[in-house]
Amino acid sequence: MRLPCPLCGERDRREFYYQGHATMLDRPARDAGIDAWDDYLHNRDNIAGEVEDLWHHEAGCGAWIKVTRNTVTHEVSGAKLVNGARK
Amino acid sequence: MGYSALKIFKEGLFGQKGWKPVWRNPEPKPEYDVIIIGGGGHGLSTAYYLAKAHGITNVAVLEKGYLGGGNVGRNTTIVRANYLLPGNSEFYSHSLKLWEGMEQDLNYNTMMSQRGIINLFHSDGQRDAFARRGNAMINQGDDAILLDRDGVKDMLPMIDYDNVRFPIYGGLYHPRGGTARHDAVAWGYARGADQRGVDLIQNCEVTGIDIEGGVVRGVQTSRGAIRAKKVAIVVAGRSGQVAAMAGMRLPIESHVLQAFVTEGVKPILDNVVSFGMGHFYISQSDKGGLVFGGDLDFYASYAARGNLPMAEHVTDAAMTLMPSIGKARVLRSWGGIMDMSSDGSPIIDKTQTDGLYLNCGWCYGGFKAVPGSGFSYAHLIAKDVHHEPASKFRLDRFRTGRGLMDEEGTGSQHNLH
Amino acid sequence: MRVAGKGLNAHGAPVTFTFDGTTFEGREGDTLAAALLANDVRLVGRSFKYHRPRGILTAGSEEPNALVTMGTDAAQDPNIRATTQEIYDGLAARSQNAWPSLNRDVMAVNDLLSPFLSAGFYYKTFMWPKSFWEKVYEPIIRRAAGLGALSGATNEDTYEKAFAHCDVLIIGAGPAGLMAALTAARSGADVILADEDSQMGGRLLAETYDVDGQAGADWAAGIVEDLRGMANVRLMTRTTVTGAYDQGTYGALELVNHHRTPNAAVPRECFWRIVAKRSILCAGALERPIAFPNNDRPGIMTAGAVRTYLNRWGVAPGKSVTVFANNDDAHRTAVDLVDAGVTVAGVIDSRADAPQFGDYPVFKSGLVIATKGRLCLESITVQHSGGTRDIRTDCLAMSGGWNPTVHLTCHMNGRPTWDDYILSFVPTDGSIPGMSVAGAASGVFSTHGCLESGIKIAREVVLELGLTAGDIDMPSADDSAYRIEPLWQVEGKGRKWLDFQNDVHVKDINLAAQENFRSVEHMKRYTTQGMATDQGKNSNVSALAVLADATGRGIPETGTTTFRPPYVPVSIGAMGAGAQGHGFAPERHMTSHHATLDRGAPMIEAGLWYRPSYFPKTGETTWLESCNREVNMVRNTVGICDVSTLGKIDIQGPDAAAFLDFVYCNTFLTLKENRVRYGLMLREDGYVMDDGTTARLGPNQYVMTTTTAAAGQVMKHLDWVSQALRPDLDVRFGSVTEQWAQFAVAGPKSRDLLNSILDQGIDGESWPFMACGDVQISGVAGRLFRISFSGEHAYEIAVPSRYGASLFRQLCAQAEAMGGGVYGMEALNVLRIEKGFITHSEIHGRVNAADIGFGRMVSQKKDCIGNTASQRPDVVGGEREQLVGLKPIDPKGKLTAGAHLFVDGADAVRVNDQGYVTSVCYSPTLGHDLALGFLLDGHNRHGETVQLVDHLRGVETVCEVCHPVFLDPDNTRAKETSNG
Amino acid sequence: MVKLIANTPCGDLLPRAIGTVSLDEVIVDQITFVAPFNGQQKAVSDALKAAIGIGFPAPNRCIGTGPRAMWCGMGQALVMGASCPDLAAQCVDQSDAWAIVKVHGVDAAAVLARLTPLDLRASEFKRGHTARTLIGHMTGGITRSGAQSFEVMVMRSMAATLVHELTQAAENMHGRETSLR
Repeated sequence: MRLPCPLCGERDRREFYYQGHATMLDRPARDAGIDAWDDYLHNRDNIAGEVEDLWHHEAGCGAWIKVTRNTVTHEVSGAKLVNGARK
Repeated sequence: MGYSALKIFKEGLFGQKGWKPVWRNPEPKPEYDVIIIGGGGHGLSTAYYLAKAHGITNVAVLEKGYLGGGNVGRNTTIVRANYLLPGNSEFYSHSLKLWEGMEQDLNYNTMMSQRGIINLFHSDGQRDAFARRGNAMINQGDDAILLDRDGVKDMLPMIDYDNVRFPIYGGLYHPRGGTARHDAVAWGYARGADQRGVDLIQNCEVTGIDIEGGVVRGVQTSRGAIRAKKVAIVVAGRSGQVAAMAGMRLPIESHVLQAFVTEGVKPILDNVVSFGMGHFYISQSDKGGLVFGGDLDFYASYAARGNLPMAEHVTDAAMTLMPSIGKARVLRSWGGIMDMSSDGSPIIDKTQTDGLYLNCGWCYGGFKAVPGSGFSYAHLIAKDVHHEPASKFRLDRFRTGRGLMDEEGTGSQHNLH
Repeated sequence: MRVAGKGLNAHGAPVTFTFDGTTFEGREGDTLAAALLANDVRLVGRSFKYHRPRGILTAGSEEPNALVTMGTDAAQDPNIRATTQEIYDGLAARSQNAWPSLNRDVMAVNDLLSPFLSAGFYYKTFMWPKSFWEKVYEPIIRRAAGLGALSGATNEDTYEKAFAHCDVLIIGAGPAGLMAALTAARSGADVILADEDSQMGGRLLAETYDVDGQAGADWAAGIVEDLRGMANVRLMTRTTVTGAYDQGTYGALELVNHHRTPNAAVPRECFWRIVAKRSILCAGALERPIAFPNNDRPGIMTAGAVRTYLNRWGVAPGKSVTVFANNDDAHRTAVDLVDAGVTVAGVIDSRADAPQFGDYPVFKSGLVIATKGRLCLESITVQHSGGTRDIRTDCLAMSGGWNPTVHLTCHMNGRPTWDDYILSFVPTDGSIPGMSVAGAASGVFSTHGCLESGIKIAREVVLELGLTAGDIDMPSADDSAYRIEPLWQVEGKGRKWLDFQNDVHVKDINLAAQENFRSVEHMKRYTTQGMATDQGKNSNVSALAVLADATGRGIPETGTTTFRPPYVPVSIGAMGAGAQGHGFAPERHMTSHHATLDRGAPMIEAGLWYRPSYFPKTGETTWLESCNREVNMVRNTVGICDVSTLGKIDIQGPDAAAFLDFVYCNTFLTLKENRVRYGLMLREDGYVMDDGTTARLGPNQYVMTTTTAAAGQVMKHLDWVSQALRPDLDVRFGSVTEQWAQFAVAGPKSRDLLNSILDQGIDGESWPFMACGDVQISGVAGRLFRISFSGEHAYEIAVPSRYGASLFRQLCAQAEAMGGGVYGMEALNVLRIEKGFITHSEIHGRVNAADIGFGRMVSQKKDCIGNTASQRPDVVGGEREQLVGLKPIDPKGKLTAGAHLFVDGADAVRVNDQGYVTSVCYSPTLGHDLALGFLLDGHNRHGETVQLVDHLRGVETVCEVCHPVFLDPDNTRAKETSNG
Repeated sequence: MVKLIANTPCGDLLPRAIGTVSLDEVIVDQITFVAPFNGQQKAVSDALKAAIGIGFPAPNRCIGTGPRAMWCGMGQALVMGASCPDLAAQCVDQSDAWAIVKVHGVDAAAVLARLTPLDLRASEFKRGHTARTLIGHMTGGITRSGAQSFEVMVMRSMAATLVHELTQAAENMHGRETSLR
């Protein structure tokens, strides 16, 4: 498996750490309530198909990236920096 | 039809003509008392215990593929009751007891082999953590023995004690743990359920769950609508999608776990061994293949296949721990879809919909739970009360934080358990 | 038997080898199978279940029967395919799965019992009495099962792994692969051409076809030479592509040194990870046997294999050969044999319109209905349009047709498509992204068709890569049609074998169907069909046809099982190359590593680091003696300890303090310059992630320390917070763990010691507890932190790593001169337990700040990671296990880590469980054991007694629950300010 | 009075020559980790150019022949072989943090291909290219310094492992080649 790091180009999966679904980017406000936090921390849509998920180019540039990937075929159709301002 | 050595002898003399189908191929009826979605190990054992323990036989198991085709058909067959935390301890303890009587109960040889499991540890800190676990096992009434380095050496001479990157300090030995013939477990429960009148319906995919006014009414399937008083979801890796049919979002992320088997070799390893520094575990099947596995591939996946980095990580661990198996050849690798829950422990619970039940979150440890899960789930479905040993597998624990069972101590990230 | 003048290696030098102790001579270039057949050795193995005598079936890696063991002791290598193993002088091979000998194998008694050992019989018996499975049945079954044996000795061979990258990977170097490689290479693409064989050419090496007017093998050699001369082509022989993975990654196994005398200096095998933009599968096809009664006797082989032995190695596998087939192709075997002067006793062709291509008898509408010969084929019984007759023959070449080698196309769950013309499965387009299929693997069987398809597919591929495909001349070659009629099984008395190794025969499949194991997966799992070392390469298609027949379905509806990686078995040694011994994980060495070893300290692993356990002094016989001395030394004089392994992260920027406030649950905005503060980091789920100190070195500069174990995790976490959650904060950070060598200087004389080495002395006023700042040591800029993990008046001094070893030696020497010395991890652990300081033994992932008594540290004046989740009432409140200290009521009482806690007098069972012990030490300072642990509602139970129970070690000790800080609760030692 | 003596990361483990490949430790006196603050990348680059003649490098590039600036991660570079001016950036001394080994020779790329998943083909990874990647199980950097030369850097504490792994890979290559003779 290879992932297209927006900074480093296509790299072997073994350079990356996987965190989970990109909903982790939508951190609720501190006072959003227990349900919102429960949903954020635990619940997932678990789509069989195209998803956006979060990877860290840990053994590479250190960027967190959002990868568009199919969970059934493992096809990767793109990746973006979570923080596009730095290079 | 009962199985016995005598029966085998007779059939051998008469050309095997007398063997009957192990299960029927029934057409779905319009309505059942209970529909079980999922014909894997847990679904089949649930059906069996509904019929056997509760006399509920107007039951259908709906399987989208073939019976036993999910994780029960693709795991590394390890059976154990070596849990640390209350909630898990009593459940797996009960499940192991069911394993111990399974073959006679089912009249089917599932080849449950209590060959013992050894979890190796590689530092003082790991030893202390395993000691805590071992004591918890004994507190529960199960068995555990703390082996020192020499104790491990006596049992596992093939390990490299002199040059391994992380030296062997000792191991936690669980003599009653072992392995079983995984397919046979599914078939044994299927046969037992079928004999008691349960309809096992293969190639029948559930496409919708009918709910009216907060009450479940039945399911839509690839073979038409079927009504039911109660519907029980037990679909492992597909839990997220089936629950979504009932409007639920689960604390589950589905991941791929690979497993491996080598060509057959003569007996070299008598126990199940797990390496504490690299997520690697191994046993030898009765056919001679070394069956081993390791960690998840770590990315969400429904592909039931993995990639090389984790495969290599696992073989790397094999080579540092027991380089004497370097010349065994990996014959086949495969993957299963693991319903990773947010604390690494399972869910057996009712849902917000009356008559709809949920059983999921077994992560990569569902096989050993097959009898216990079916037993407790059947109890919940039949009586609408939790079976005591599974009473902590509640869905709301994630929301409240009360009663989390995070055995690995890795927190709410699904793939780290 | 050799045929004079035949074979590509007709002039090969003689090679001497042994099989089962008998010395034979072969020729350079022979496989072991070829050399054995040349010496008329027919019986080479025993089957798995019934121990039936078996001979060589094929001429490739798909061989199910001719598996041998080579080498002895650590070099012992089981299950080697004789059909691919090249011979070399001194090669010694042994048969396996037979005892006492291959000729007389006592386990062959299984074959006599076979009426009772039908498919899945073991599921129906061996259940009584209950205890007999583990004690009696299973050990017998295990001993009988298995093929070859591992020696049990630690591996001594070298294996390696490597990566390769290319534009086009071509898998298989037969006619299609060679043309594809040439086409792609001439277009300028980077090409890797990988082939399993020692020689490229594929079937061209085994056939008598001409290509472009030359012998096929010669033509192939010419193309290979052309390719070898091109800088953009990499030729990989003896390399089998074993798996197709995501995004164009392929696994491949290269047998680097199997064909020569073993030599530890040369890798035995290499496992390749090949990354290719495109691949072309040109893996050819595999011939399938026919299921007729007793079709497994030694001497019965596939027709293509007979041709291979004849044409490539000049070996006739029999003196009087018969052929049994349902297709035209197998007739080539008869033609080639006749041309070579070998007797062909007849071609039995199941078709009524069987052709006649040469001077040999043809039996139309012919079937082989019986065979004879115990250890080698002697005769067959043929039923044909003219009646029934026996034919004496010692070699039967059978062909049920050819199956395209679709396996790799199935590795991503692709299902092959049934093709009625060739009566087999062909790859389904798009099964592997980026992979195209050419030649016989795509169902094109003529040489012309293969060559043409290689060019055509490669042209398409290079165009997709944006390259210009050059003109390639299409060589002239045979283009005969492939004609075949279905023939899956032959009725008759006797077992019709499908899976030769696993002893699965037609009746087993029928029994599975009868018992309603009708799904192809059920059939496979019930009968073990296709689960042997060839993974069904020889038998799956036929078995499917039999199942289809038994269940009244067509073959396509019956479906297929899934081919999964690896295509050929890959040794654990190759896939795990480099990991043996210490290669599994990098080793991290502190700058004091050598000095520490010089002092005789045993090293222990701390994550990837090596740290000293203790420093034994002359006369000390146990670790505890050394540890106690080191603890006393720190408490009374001064001790030195290398603490460089702690993670150190330099954090800078206008928003650095705000960033710290967001990742730590306590407040850092108020931390003054040149001061250090303890920080507690939570996970977002509210539980403790890590702890450490953070020093403010300048207005906007901080250095955070992490625990050794969590350094990597924390760095990743900071990246996450900075990039994903708080990009608004202007902050940057970088690891300085490796830049600084850092040493604890701890004990009442620590300041004195420092003042003996610092260029400018320090005093208690300017360097109070939790101060930090720059210092100079012989002109070198260092840093000093007045922090304490021992509870003593203590510092940590840091210098750039290049000076670490030097400073360590001088600190140690200085400390020793003052009556102190160096201490290791054991003493460090005692010192911190005495003070109730926590480590990851306590913050094990399931505790929150309140559990460890730091509940009030979670500032509610700000948001931080984990803040909200940590405040859930059920997390904070409720009955939770809380950190306590434990000391034995009887000072001699023993405490053990991992023990559980119970109310005194209660049964030590789960329902009474009140907590557990995390850390234990013997305290030389207090003179008894101490423990930290977690106890239900522990904060409110100081002074109570509890029973500590460790079933595993047989320990039961009554303890007093106390505050976790056992020593100097007011921290007066650490805060010492006097200058004395 | 104490006297501090400096050691290099690889110490007496290097140099080594195995087959066609030589392994030599690269000593860089001064290495500064530079990470421009928000919006300061251009200003930092300009200031660097003014001070030492080279700007902030683009991702995966290493610029300069005397003093060098080597990209080493998102928004991060190492200024090597020169003192770093005051910059609107985090500047951290990492002079002692890295073990750097030059791998040189006909088989240099083949040796590294045994350790790194990085595509080292000359067409893809040219002189002046640098990459953060894996070397064996270690995180590190690889920079092409010539047609047959690479600089490999890992954390200082892993120097012994780096030398061991490079040596083993080179010995494997050498073993293959000598066995062909």
